[in-house]
Parts: sequence; structure tokens; C-alpha cells
Amino acid sequence: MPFGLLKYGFARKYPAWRQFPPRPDLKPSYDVVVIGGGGHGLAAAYYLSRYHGITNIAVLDKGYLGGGNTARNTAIVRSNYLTPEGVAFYDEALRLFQGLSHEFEFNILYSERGHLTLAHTDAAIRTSRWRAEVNTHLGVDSRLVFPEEIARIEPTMDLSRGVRYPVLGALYHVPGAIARHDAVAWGYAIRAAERGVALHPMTEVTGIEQANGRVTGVVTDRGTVKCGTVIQAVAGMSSVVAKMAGFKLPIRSIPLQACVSQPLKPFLNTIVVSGSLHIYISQSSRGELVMGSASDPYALYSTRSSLEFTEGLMGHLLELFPFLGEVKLMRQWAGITDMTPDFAPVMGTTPLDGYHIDAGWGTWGFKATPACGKNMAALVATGKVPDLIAPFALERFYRFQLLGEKGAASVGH
Amino acid sequence: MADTGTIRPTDRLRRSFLYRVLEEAGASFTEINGAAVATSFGPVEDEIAAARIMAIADLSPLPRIGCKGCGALDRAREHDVEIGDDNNVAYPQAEGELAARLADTEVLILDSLGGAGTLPHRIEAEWSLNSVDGSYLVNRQGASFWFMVTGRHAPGMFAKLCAVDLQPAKFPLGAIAQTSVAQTNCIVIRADLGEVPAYHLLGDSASAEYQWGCLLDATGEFGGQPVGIEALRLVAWPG
Amino acid sequence: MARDNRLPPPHGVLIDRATPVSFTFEGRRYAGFAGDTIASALAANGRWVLSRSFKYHRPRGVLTMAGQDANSLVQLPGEPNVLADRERIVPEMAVTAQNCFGSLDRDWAAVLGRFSRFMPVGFYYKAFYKPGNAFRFWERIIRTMAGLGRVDLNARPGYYDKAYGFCDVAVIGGGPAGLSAALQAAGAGAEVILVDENPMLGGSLAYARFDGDRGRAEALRADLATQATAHPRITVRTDAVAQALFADNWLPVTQGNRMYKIRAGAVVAATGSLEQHAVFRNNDLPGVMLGSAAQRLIRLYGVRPGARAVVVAANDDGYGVALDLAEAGVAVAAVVELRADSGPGAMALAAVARGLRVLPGHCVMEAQTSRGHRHVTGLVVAPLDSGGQPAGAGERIACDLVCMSTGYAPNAPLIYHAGGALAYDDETAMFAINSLPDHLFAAGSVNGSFDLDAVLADGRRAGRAAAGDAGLDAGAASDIPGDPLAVDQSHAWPMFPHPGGKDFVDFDEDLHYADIVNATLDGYDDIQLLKRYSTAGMGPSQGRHSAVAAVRIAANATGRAVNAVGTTTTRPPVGPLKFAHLAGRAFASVRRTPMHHRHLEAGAHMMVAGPWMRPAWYGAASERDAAIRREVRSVHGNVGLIDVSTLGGLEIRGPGAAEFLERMYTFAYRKQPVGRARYVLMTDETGVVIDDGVACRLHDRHYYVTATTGGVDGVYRTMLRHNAQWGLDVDVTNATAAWCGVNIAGPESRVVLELVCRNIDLSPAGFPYMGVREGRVADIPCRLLRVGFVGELGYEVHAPADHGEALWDALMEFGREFGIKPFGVEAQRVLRLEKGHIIVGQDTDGITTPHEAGLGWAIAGAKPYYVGKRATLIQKQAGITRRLVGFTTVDPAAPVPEECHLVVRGQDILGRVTSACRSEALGRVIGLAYVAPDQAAPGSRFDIKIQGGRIVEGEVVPTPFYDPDNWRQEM
Amino acid sequence: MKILNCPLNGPRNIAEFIYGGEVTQMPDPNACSDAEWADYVLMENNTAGVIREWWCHAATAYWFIAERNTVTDEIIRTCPAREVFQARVAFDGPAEEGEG
Repeated sequence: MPFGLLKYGFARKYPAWRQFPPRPDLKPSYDVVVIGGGGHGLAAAYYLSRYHGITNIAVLDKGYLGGGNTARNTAIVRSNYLTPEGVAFYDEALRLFQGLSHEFEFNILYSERGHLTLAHTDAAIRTSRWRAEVNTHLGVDSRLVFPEEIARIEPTMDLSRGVRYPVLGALYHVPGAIARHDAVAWGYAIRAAERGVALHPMTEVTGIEQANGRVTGVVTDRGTVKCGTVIQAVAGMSSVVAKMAGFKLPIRSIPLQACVSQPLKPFLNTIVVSGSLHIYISQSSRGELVMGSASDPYALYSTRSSLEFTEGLMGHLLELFPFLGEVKLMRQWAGITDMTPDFAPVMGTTPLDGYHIDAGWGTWGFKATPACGKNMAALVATGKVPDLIAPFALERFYRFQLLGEKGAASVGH
Repeated sequence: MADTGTIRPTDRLRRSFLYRVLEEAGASFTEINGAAVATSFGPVEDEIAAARIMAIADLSPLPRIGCKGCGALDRAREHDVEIGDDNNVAYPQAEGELAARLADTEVLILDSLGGAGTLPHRIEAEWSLNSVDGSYLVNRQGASFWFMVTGRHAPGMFAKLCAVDLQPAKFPLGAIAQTSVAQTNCIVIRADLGEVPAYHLLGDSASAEYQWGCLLDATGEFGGQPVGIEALRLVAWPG
Repeated sequence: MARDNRLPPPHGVLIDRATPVSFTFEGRRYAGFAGDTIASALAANGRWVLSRSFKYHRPRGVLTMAGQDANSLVQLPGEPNVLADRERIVPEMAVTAQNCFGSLDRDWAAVLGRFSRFMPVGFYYKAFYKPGNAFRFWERIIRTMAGLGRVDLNARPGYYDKAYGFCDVAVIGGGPAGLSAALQAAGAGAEVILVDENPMLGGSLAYARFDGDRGRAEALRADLATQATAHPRITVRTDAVAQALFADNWLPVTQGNRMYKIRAGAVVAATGSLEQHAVFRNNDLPGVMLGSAAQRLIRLYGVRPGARAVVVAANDDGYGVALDLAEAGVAVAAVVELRADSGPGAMALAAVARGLRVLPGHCVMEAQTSRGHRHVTGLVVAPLDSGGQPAGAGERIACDLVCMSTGYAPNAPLIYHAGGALAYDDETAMFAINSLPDHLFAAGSVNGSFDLDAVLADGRRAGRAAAGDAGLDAGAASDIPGDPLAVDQSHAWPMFPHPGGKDFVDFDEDLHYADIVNATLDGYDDIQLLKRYSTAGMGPSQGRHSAVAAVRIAANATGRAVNAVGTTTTRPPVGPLKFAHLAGRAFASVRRTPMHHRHLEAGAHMMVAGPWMRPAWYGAASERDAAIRREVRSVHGNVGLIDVSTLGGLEIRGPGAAEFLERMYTFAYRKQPVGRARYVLMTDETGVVIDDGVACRLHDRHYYVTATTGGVDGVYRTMLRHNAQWGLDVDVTNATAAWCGVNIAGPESRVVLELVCRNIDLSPAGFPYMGVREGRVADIPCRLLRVGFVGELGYEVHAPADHGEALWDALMEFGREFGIKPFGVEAQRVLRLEKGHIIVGQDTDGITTPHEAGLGWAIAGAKPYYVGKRATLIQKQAGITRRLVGFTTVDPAAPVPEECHLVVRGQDILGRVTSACRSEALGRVIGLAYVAPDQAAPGSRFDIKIQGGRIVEGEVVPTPFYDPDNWRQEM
Repeated sequence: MKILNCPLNGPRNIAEFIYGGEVTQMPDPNACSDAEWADYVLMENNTAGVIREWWCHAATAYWFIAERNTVTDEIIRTCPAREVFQARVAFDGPAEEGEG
């Protein structure tokens, strides 16, 4: 019995710990307004208050805290990217994740599982080796493994060659992990609120005020607040809010769906991903299988679910795990994601002075949360773009200098 | 009909895309259009009975030709092909051939079960001799397999592979669906054999063996089986 | 307490007493009848404990008897989490319990229940992470406790398939509302599919009671069910679950091992309502169940649910339950009425008339049990004082059955899926539909109708409306008939929290009343946050029972109205929905070339190539390298044959053909002579290389263009889209499947070809390099392309696909005397690498530009336009950051770098190797690699980081490596 | 599963179609600025509301235009591409033949 729980057991009355203060009134002005109360926005507010002494911050969200993609993602953390820029950025995120429970004094249930990206074609093997070589060169623990070793790492998987797309190899990323996604947002919210950050859920932004090229305020359905600095972190709705600020983004809003099975006794240790089969799966600490697939085929701002998603997912999943046929699906849902032309995010300054963007995550952006928040905070506090996020500037698209993450998406022969 | 008795598929240069599968199923072959076509796999009476209930047949070697281009329909009409005003309708021709209008710019001409190929061959000859802008020939012989699905269970069987409602009430004689069957692109044409519901099924020739396998799997619950062209002819033209 | 609880007929309409069925549960043998569910058969044998709860491992038994709760989840061999109250027994079925440590009856983990105070809501967030990596330790423990059923790693799915279905009106729910809706719609001429999850139509008519005597319900059920089953336009699907409702009335329905995907014109949701449990201490004991569960046991399965019962009632149905129990020979000790009086209902009057003991204005203080919590033994009740609090110590009523009839919640998952909305109605103390999407209609108790006549009228109304909506003439639409009884169905606060807890709100998750209150005290007072923090409603029953209670408690604890707290949306599926149902036959299409079987006969090792299979090499996997060397040698030495049928083929015809190509590709084609082939390179609008091939000008206005195996479908679609915009007079046809092809290559290839084609002049002058001819090869009409991908004299012979195998046979036969050998993709990769030819997709990636790939020579810059021209110009001005070069290793003996080994300069990554091999013909390592622009000049050297971090020095050399003057391929 | 009404093949499950993105106006590639070109190629309106977009029916490789609401996913209407693209598109600028 861990000590942390003793007080609950012995207290006569429940020792309530009010983790978020009730929503305060909206002040007429703040130093910084963060649009979007998801993991990213809350993280930025937290790091500003914790490391940069900026606490006069309002975090606005049209819904409840952490209710967007923070609530809908599949909670995978990894840094096995293709480009040096991507690896460096996500590796910082991963290292920060490892310390979050202690930093928050709030358990985010961070669980290192190991991450297998299966390769079913020689083109996929090439890409896996490419990622492994780049990762290794930058000190990230990834390597190309072949069926014999895959069988040792994840013995439950069917590696027979009789199927349409036999497993030829995999990229094995040892530090790949899962965490309790809600807890990450709550942890940031709790510790930011503690330092005086004002959390404003159920507060919808309806306009951005600006004067001669600089942001001056944010209009909400609860009134207008003045501010010289804004961070926009509303993945899924990025284009809509950016339009209020007067600029376009290289982003399409595409639904991404996921689902969970009924709880099962743990049998799956690793996180398994297959690019060719468009599936990924892990088993949560509750015993549920958490599964996802490719993005929806067309642009949409609705989080409706579809049958095509689960049909396609299961058709392929049973190729790898045929014994799951009699397992039952419990719940499916969707989140809206930002898709960019080069599969890399957009972070940093914008054409509007004082207005900063955090968007374009391709999936739900969970695995970037701490690094993005920390570096966006540094950018806002110092006015200098940190090296780690400089490559992800919006401006790259005007130079046709797309980032190489798309390299992994080269056609297969 | 150019029947010349029983032959082996490999005796000829043109071969069905799944002649091996047919051989393994015990087919006996006859020559049509320079290729071996399965006449039957067993007693023809049984196959006639099967064709009325649930059966599939391979007509891949039978003559067919595609005409394409903005002027294709008019030019085909000049060659006495009867084509109506609607797309996705197969119009019957004098000798029992079909002119399947696939678009404003494309028509597919299928020979009758006879397989003499008079109309498709005539068009192929005349068009390839003098090319005219806006009307081009398309090789449908090599591009696509050609199966026939027959029997009263055919619509129910298709409901397992195809999202388009092919029940006779909703899919009249001559109707065409260009759609996905077992997740591959196909052309489905309703062409009953007398009273027996029947459908032509054409699709990517490289997927012939795959599609045949899917059909056998789906027809299983209805006791479906492969039949030869003999049975189809006898059902189509009794006596 | 094994006892035979069977009741005589007419009880047990679903069981066939003539067919006994023997099965085992936890290794013990039990007897039931065909038609019994696992739970009903066990109950008949006096076996009530079915499972252990998720957190505290408390014994759990029948709650709903309708497959709506997690208490009844059991394990079958190869199938976890089976609903014991739905799954019907079959002979020799071996059922076991789930989630117990030790045995179901002796589960040592039940000790956790004693420490529940140490496991407050969200406790795992508050502990287990200190010190250091403590969570690694705790996680192992948490994971062993997690989960319910076990998967059998050796299980394989049975035969599951899918079928599409079509109808005008789909009616979900075969109760009184659904039946009358279906009959009404069919009567109006609609094709109707009627779906019900039970084995028998009738819904509540089959087990519930609507008035003093049951007569009417049974007669009505028989009448409506017979009509529906006999109706020519109604397809009845029982034992079938409508799993969800998706866009445009897309309705997956599972029945047996099949999933029907039904497209309906309109949908009627007659899904009824879910009876809700009351919250009091030990309300989870076996023997404590919903009133409707007791009725189901009695009527459907002929099982006596207990010997001595207490009914906790807050509506007239509670008295119906009491009457049913009494008639089934169960002693009804009391009806504990939460309301001030038993109300005016017909059943209440009948119960009173029958002399049943009614305790009005009472509440439940706790349920009691013997050691081990195996079964309820008594209920402590007390009168409510003016403040709504229990007055006095209360009275203990001994009983082995407690039935709860305190209210309902609409069973509205399909309505939520389709985007409808429900809101809490304080007057009826129930959630009620306040908006429905187009084409969706609701009828019956899900729509707030409870009185039988109101339900039937509502069903007819919905049936008429749905048929009309589906385009049939169904007569005038009518308003929803009001139901005066609706106000008296649900109690607003059937909750009696106990200082000792175990007053469960959510059985799946073992959440007590206090957990919900404490979650709000921790600040999680928004219903969404509350759900995520407390996990209320996250279990297998997805809040069907806990949602309403939880939101009421949260509202009460935070002093808000229920609607202010809000509701969580129900998401698909309704369940249970197996993965195998969703997978179905999982069609995995595969394309085969006409020569496919010849390759297999020749022992080819096949590889996946886009949608195709191709020979990688001929021979066993073990002799890969030797086989590739052998094949390469035969091409260099005499002659080889490779199947290139998977190559894309496009016919571009019409007056605008040349102009069209000039716009699609980077090169120039207007002046290309007829009878010649020319390289084609395609870029997208961002200037990235996406495909290549050759364009053969067969006629002034006819080009035959090849495309890559994986790229052709996309190239074809792109061409058609541009063709639709540009309005050039061009026709584009994808002839990939129409043409198959082989490449016959090697010094002897001309000789072999001369033997089989007589009407083509194959002489160097008559058919020069990059020439194109049409003619007959082995009597097969073919197109011949004299191209040099593999670097030796060679010809691509393209033939109609139905002649492919004959072509292959002829060339192999006539080539035999010259030692012709088939070669595969791997040998071809070596050969083309020796010539320095790139493969799009291997030597280029998702962002490669023509200038980076050294393909600047293939750009006709003077053209006014080609897709990607502007981007290419912008990138060229910006300057390239990498360059693809040919290289060799400075040390000839160095190991061969592998594809994607990095080109590095200290910590910087400059590029990577894209292709490399040891060329036997050249006796050295050759390859292609991306290097920094300043390293791209021939002779300059760079570092390659190979296996194990070792550095190998590479040197840039000009390509082609092999036969630089091309005299071999142009001989 | 949404239904999309193909001008050639009639109402079909949307799974039979391939999404082609929004219909946008291409600036003159030889006259516009780099920024304008980047905006055309890489930036998206990504409108939350009714937009006009390209769809292709896979089985027939038939391209057409649809008006769809990106918030409700409601498809308002579809039409053949020729209703939108009637004139022959010409590109001016250096027209003399370049043999690269």
C-alpha cells in the first residue's frame, strides 16, 4: 500500500484536493492568452509560469479542459522519426514525459512498452533501416529487427509467410511508451493553476483583434481580453482560428479515428504498428486494446464515427493477431487532426506579430506535448525561436523547403 | 460457332486467365475465338440445373472490343451498332451481342454466347484500318476477364460482394453497374438467360484468379459450382 | 444451495423442456434446457454467482437478465467476456468465471474490498510514482489485476462474412412499438427489415405486465408477432443486434456469424428503455436484481428468481413484478414504496387487492448478506422522515431476492450515433429525446411512451412517418400521442448512500456513491471530466446503468440542475460486436501477371510489388545471392528474360496528345519522331519526382506511355483530372492490364528474337536503340521497345495479356539453345544500377526534386508549363541541399553499404545510400547515394556509416558504371 | 457510410470514390509571385462550411465536382467537371520548342 493513499484510508472525512479552481471571471487583459486548453496549450501555460515567471495568463477553451485531441488520442509516446529535426524534437518530448509524474506529483501512468513498426515490403524495410540509422546516429534507441527477433519481442504475433503481406522485418524502438493522456493535461492544468494561470473552459474565441500588424486582443463569447501575446494551440480547428488572425495554413482538417476493446487480461506487451496494413495497437493498463488506423479519406470538421474504419482495421488486425476474432469492440470515436503537406508540424511565429502558432500535428500531437509546450513558452518568453522548433516554421512552405518526414511516404516498388 | 472438338488450353496462343483452375476443376474445352473455353465439368444436365440455381462460368476467351473517345458512340452507330441515350445500359444487338454503353465516350461490345465474334471482329478490323480522331479501339480481350454468374441465388450471392442492389426488382435487364466487387473494380451487366437471372461480370484480367476464388467462396452457401458454356447456351436457348 | 428453481409452463416460453442440455460451469456439471441462457440455466440450478467485480472482486450475479450489464460476463474457451444472460447453452459447453484469483467462490483478491477506503476515486493518479521508477514496480501489479476475460492465443476465427441489405424502412426493436411501426410501414407498401436482439418478437410483451392480469399482453404479442412474421414485405431478423447507425442510414446488424450492412430509406428506433437500479449499500449482491430481470427469469426461462422477495418500487411496474412473483410462488415479503403512496396504477391496485404488504414512503438502508457476500439474505428498510432521511434504525426483512423497479432511462444509442440529442426532463425524472436527425424516428418507451395503448399508437405514428419519409404514400403524419403515465415511471432520487459505502453507482468499475461526490470535490465537476477521472461509464456496459445515477449525484453534489452537468454521448457499437464480424472475409486482392504460374513452376521466390506479385529471383530463399549473381551473369553473358507485365501502360491518343504529354511530363515531346521512345519524368505541383517511364510515339497522335508498377494508378487518375480541366482533344486509357510484357536482354537477345519474329527488321540500323516497332512475335501481335534499362542489348516485348503465357513459352523455347534464363527483380536492380539508372521510389523519396536526383537533363525548361515547373524553378534558385551521385568504395574490399546507410560528416547527416551492390562485372562496389552538393563532383570522397557505426569511405564516380559508352546496349 | 451521387454512375457508397481536394483557381504560373504560387500549391482554405471539391469514381476513373459542407458532411450537389471547366486552358509564356 503506497503511502500516498494512507491519508485517504485513515481520514474520517474525504481529504478533498480541489485540483482546478472554479472558473474565474475573465479579466480585461492578460500578458499572454493561450487559445486552446488541451495538453499543448496547458503545457505552454505551465512552462511559462514555472520557468519564465509569466503567470498573468489566460487559457481559453470552447469546451472542457483537455477535451479535444488530448482526450481522443491513443496516448503513444515515441521519437523514432525519420529526420534529424523530428528525432531531436520528439526525443526531448520523450525525455520530458519520463519525468512528468514527478514534476506534477501526479501519476501520468507512463509505461515503457517498446514500439514495433512492422515492414511488409522491401520498400518498408528500406524506410525502417533509414529511420533506424538516423535514430541511432542521434542516440535514439531504434534498430531494424527481423522475424526471429520480432517473435522474441512480441511472441503473440502471427509471423507466418502465408498471408498477403508477410512480416519481413520491423523497426524496434525500445523507449516507445504509452501514458494516461488525460492525466498529462490535468497535471499541466493543476500545476499551472497553482501558479496563478487562469483556466477558462467553456469560453469560445470568436475573433482576434490586431493593430498595425500586431495582435492586441482576443474576442470571446464571454467578452474581449486585451493581450500582446497569443499562442494558438487548437489542432483540428487551426485554420478556422488562424483565419480570424488573418492568415492561411498549409493544413487540411482530417478526422482520425480510434477504438478500444473490452478489457482483457494483459497479453500484449509492445506497441505494434503496421504502415502497410494501416493499423496500430497497444494494451492499456486497464486491459483494453487501444487501436487505430489511417486517417479518414477526406477533409471534415465532424467527429462522427464510421463503420469503414473498424471494418478496415479489423480486416488487417486479424492477419497479425488471428486469435482476437472473438474479442469485442467496446467503443469507437474520432478526433479532427491537422494534416500538413510534409507530415511535419507548424510551430513558431506567424505573419501577425505577437501571435504564435502550434499546429499541424498529423495525428493528435500527444507525443509532442511537453516539448512543444516548453519551446513555445521559451519562444514567447524570450522572443527567440528555440533551435529545436526552428525547422518547423510556417515560413518554410513559402520556400518550398518541405521537411523530410514525407520521405518515409515514398512510393513502394 | 468454331467448335473443333476437345482441345488443351495450352494448344493455343490465347489463353483464359484461369485455365489452370478450370483444368483442375475437371473442365473439358472447346475452341472459340482461338482459345480454349470450358464446355463442361460434368454431366451437362447437372450443370443446367446448377445454372438455374447458382453457378459461375468463365467466358474470358469470347470476343469483345471496346470503343472509346468523344466520337466513339457515333462511329459505332455508323457501324450499325444500336446504342441508346443512357449510360450504364447494355443494348441488345441483332445477333444477340450486347453494346454496353459505359459513358458518353465509351461503349463495350460483347459477343453472344455463340462466340462467332462477327460484330466485334468487324469493328476491330474496320477501326484499326482507318483511325479517326475521337474514336479509338480499346483492347478488352486482354484487359479484362469475363465471367457469367447465373441462378436465382445470384442476387443474394452478389449482396455479399457488392454494395449495389442487384435484385431484379432494382436492377432491370440490361442494367450496368460499374462498381467494386470483392474490392476490385468490375463491370456488372444483367443479362438473364431466358427466365434465369444472370449477370456478366468483367474485371481486371490480372485479378481473374482472385475474383474467381471470391465467387466460389460466396456461392458456397448456395451450393454454387462452376459450369461450362454448354449449359449456359442450353439454358439461354432451350431446344 | 443447489435447488431446482424451475417453474411449470406456461412459464419459460423460450425453453424447450423436451431437449435437456448438459454443460459445465467452473468445472461443475449443470443441466438446463435448449433455449436457456447460461445465466438462466445456472439460476435454475440455484447457482447465482457468475463473476467477480473489476476492482474489489465482489461476487456478482444476474442484474438485468438482458445482456446489459458486466456482472454476467463469463469465459468460454476461445472467447472472453461472454454475456451469460444472452449466450444460449449448447451441449458440453465449458463455461468458466473471469477475473478471479483462486476460484470464483474463493477469490483471495476479494480482500481488496476491505481496503476500498485506501482506493479513493482516481487513486492511481495520486500514488505509485514515488520514489524514482516506482511505477515500473506498481505497474506490474496493476497489470496483473487489470482486465476481465482471457484470450486464447491459439484460437482462430471461424467463418464470418458480411452481406449488404437494402430496405425502405428499418425498424430496430421488435416490441409493441416496433411491431406496430413495422406493420404500419409495410402496410403503406414499404419494404421493411425488423431487427430484434431477442430470440422471440414481442419485447416487454413477452415478460412484463401491463395491467392487473397478464392476459392482454400475451394475446397482443402473439397477434402482432404472427402478423409481422407473415407479412410479405417484412423481413424479420431476431437474435440480431443493430450495432450502430452511421451516416445516410447505414446500419450494421449482426446475426450469427454474419454482419449485414443495411442501407435504409428511414429508420425507426423502437429500442425501449433500460430499467435503472437503485443505489444503496450492497446493492450489488447476487439476488439483488432489476424487477424486469426477475420477470424475464420467470416468463422467458421459467426460473423462480428466489423464495422470499422484497420489491423496491417507485412505479406501477414494481407492483407488476410483485404480482408476477406471487403468481410464481415466490413469497413477497414486502413492497418498499419510495413514493408517499403506491399510486393509482392498475397493478398497484391489484397488488393491494391481493393483500401484498406495501410500505409507502420508505427507503432502503442496506442489503444484508452472509459471510462471503454470496447472496442477499435481507433488506433493512425504514420510513422516510419529513427531510427525506431514514427515520429510526429501520426494519430488517429477511429475503433472498430484492427486485428494483425505481425507474427507466431511454435506450437511445442509435439516436446518439446519428446525432440526435436527449435532455433531462425534471418532470418525468428521465432523459427524453429533444432532437432527432432526418430520416430517424423513435417510438415507444425510448420516446417516452409507457402506457400500452400510447406505445402502440406511437409505433403506428412512427411507422407511417418513416414510410412517408422513405418516399411512400403513407397518409398524413400525426403528432406524438402524449402519455400521462410517463410522469410516474422514474423516481428522481432512488439513492440511499451509506457511510460504509459499497453503495454502488457503477458495477463495472466498482464505483460507490462517494466516489462520484469526491470526484466533484477534486474539481472534476464537468460530466466529461468526471467520467474520465472516476471512469464511471467506461466499463463494458458503457454507462447504461451508471450514467443517469452519476449525473444526478454530480448535479446534487454541485448544486446544479442535471442538464447543467450535461451528459456524455453514447458511441458505437451497441455490442457485443466481435472483431471477426467487422473483418468478415477480409478480401485481400492480389494481381497476377499472365506468366505468374510459369514463374512458380520455375521456382521463383515471389515478392510483393504494389498490388502485384513479382519474381524476386529464381531459386530458394537460402541461395538468394547466388541466384541473383547467376541471373545477372546470364544477361551479361548471353540472354535473360524478365516479366515486366506489372509496368504501367497508358494510351494517349488524339490531336492534343503531344501537348498533353508536354504538360504532364518535364521533357519535350512535340518533335519526338514516330517510332521512337523517349524518357518521361513526372513531378507534382511541389516539384517532387513522382514517376517515370518512356513515351513511345506509335503515331503522330498516339503515344504509348509506361509508368511505374506502383505509380500507374495515381498517374492515370492525375492525367484524367488534368484532362478534365484543360479541355485538350485527348483520350487517356489505362492499358496496364491489357498489355503484358517481357524484357529479353543480353548479347544473344537479337538472335533469339529473329527466330520468332519475321516481319520486323531487327538489324541495328533497321531497329536502333530507343526505337519502337509493332509486329508479330511468335505470331502474337506485339509492340517492341528497344530500351536499355539493364544495360545490354535488349528489347521490351509488350503483348496482349491473354497471349502473355504463350509469348513467354515461345521465347524460353527458342532461347534455350542460347542458354536463356528468366531473371527477377533483384537481378534487374543490379543490372540497372551498373548502368546508373535510378528507380523512382528507391533512389528518390517523398521530397526528391529532379535537380537533386541529377535529372536536370530531362527538363525542357523552355516549355511554358508542366506540372511542377514553377516549384522546380523556385527550388533551383534556392539551390539544392543534396545531390544523388554514383559512388564506389575507396577500399575495393570494403563491405557493401546497405540501402539507407547514412552519408555523414561528423554529427551531421548529409544523405544516404539509396542503392548499392558488389558488381561482379566490374569487380567493385557500386552504388547511388545522396551527398552534400559540395561532395558531388567526381573524385570527391565522403563518409558512409555502415553496420555497427563503422565508417566506410566512398568516392564519387560518374555513371554509367558499366559500359560507359553504351556500345553494348546500342550494338 | 455516406452516399455520393456520381453524375455518371448515380448514388454510390462514398468508399467507391477518391477525394481530390478543393477546386481552386491556379494563378498564372509564369506571371505570379513565388508567394502566390506557394499559396496556391501548399496553403489550404480548409473552409469550415460549403466548398466545391474534386471527387473521382474509382471504378470508372470519372472525375466530377461536388459541393459539400465540411462541418455537417452534407453533400449539397454534384455535377460533371465540364460544367465548371468549359474553355480550353492555354498557357502563354515562352512557347518555342525546347528539346531539353
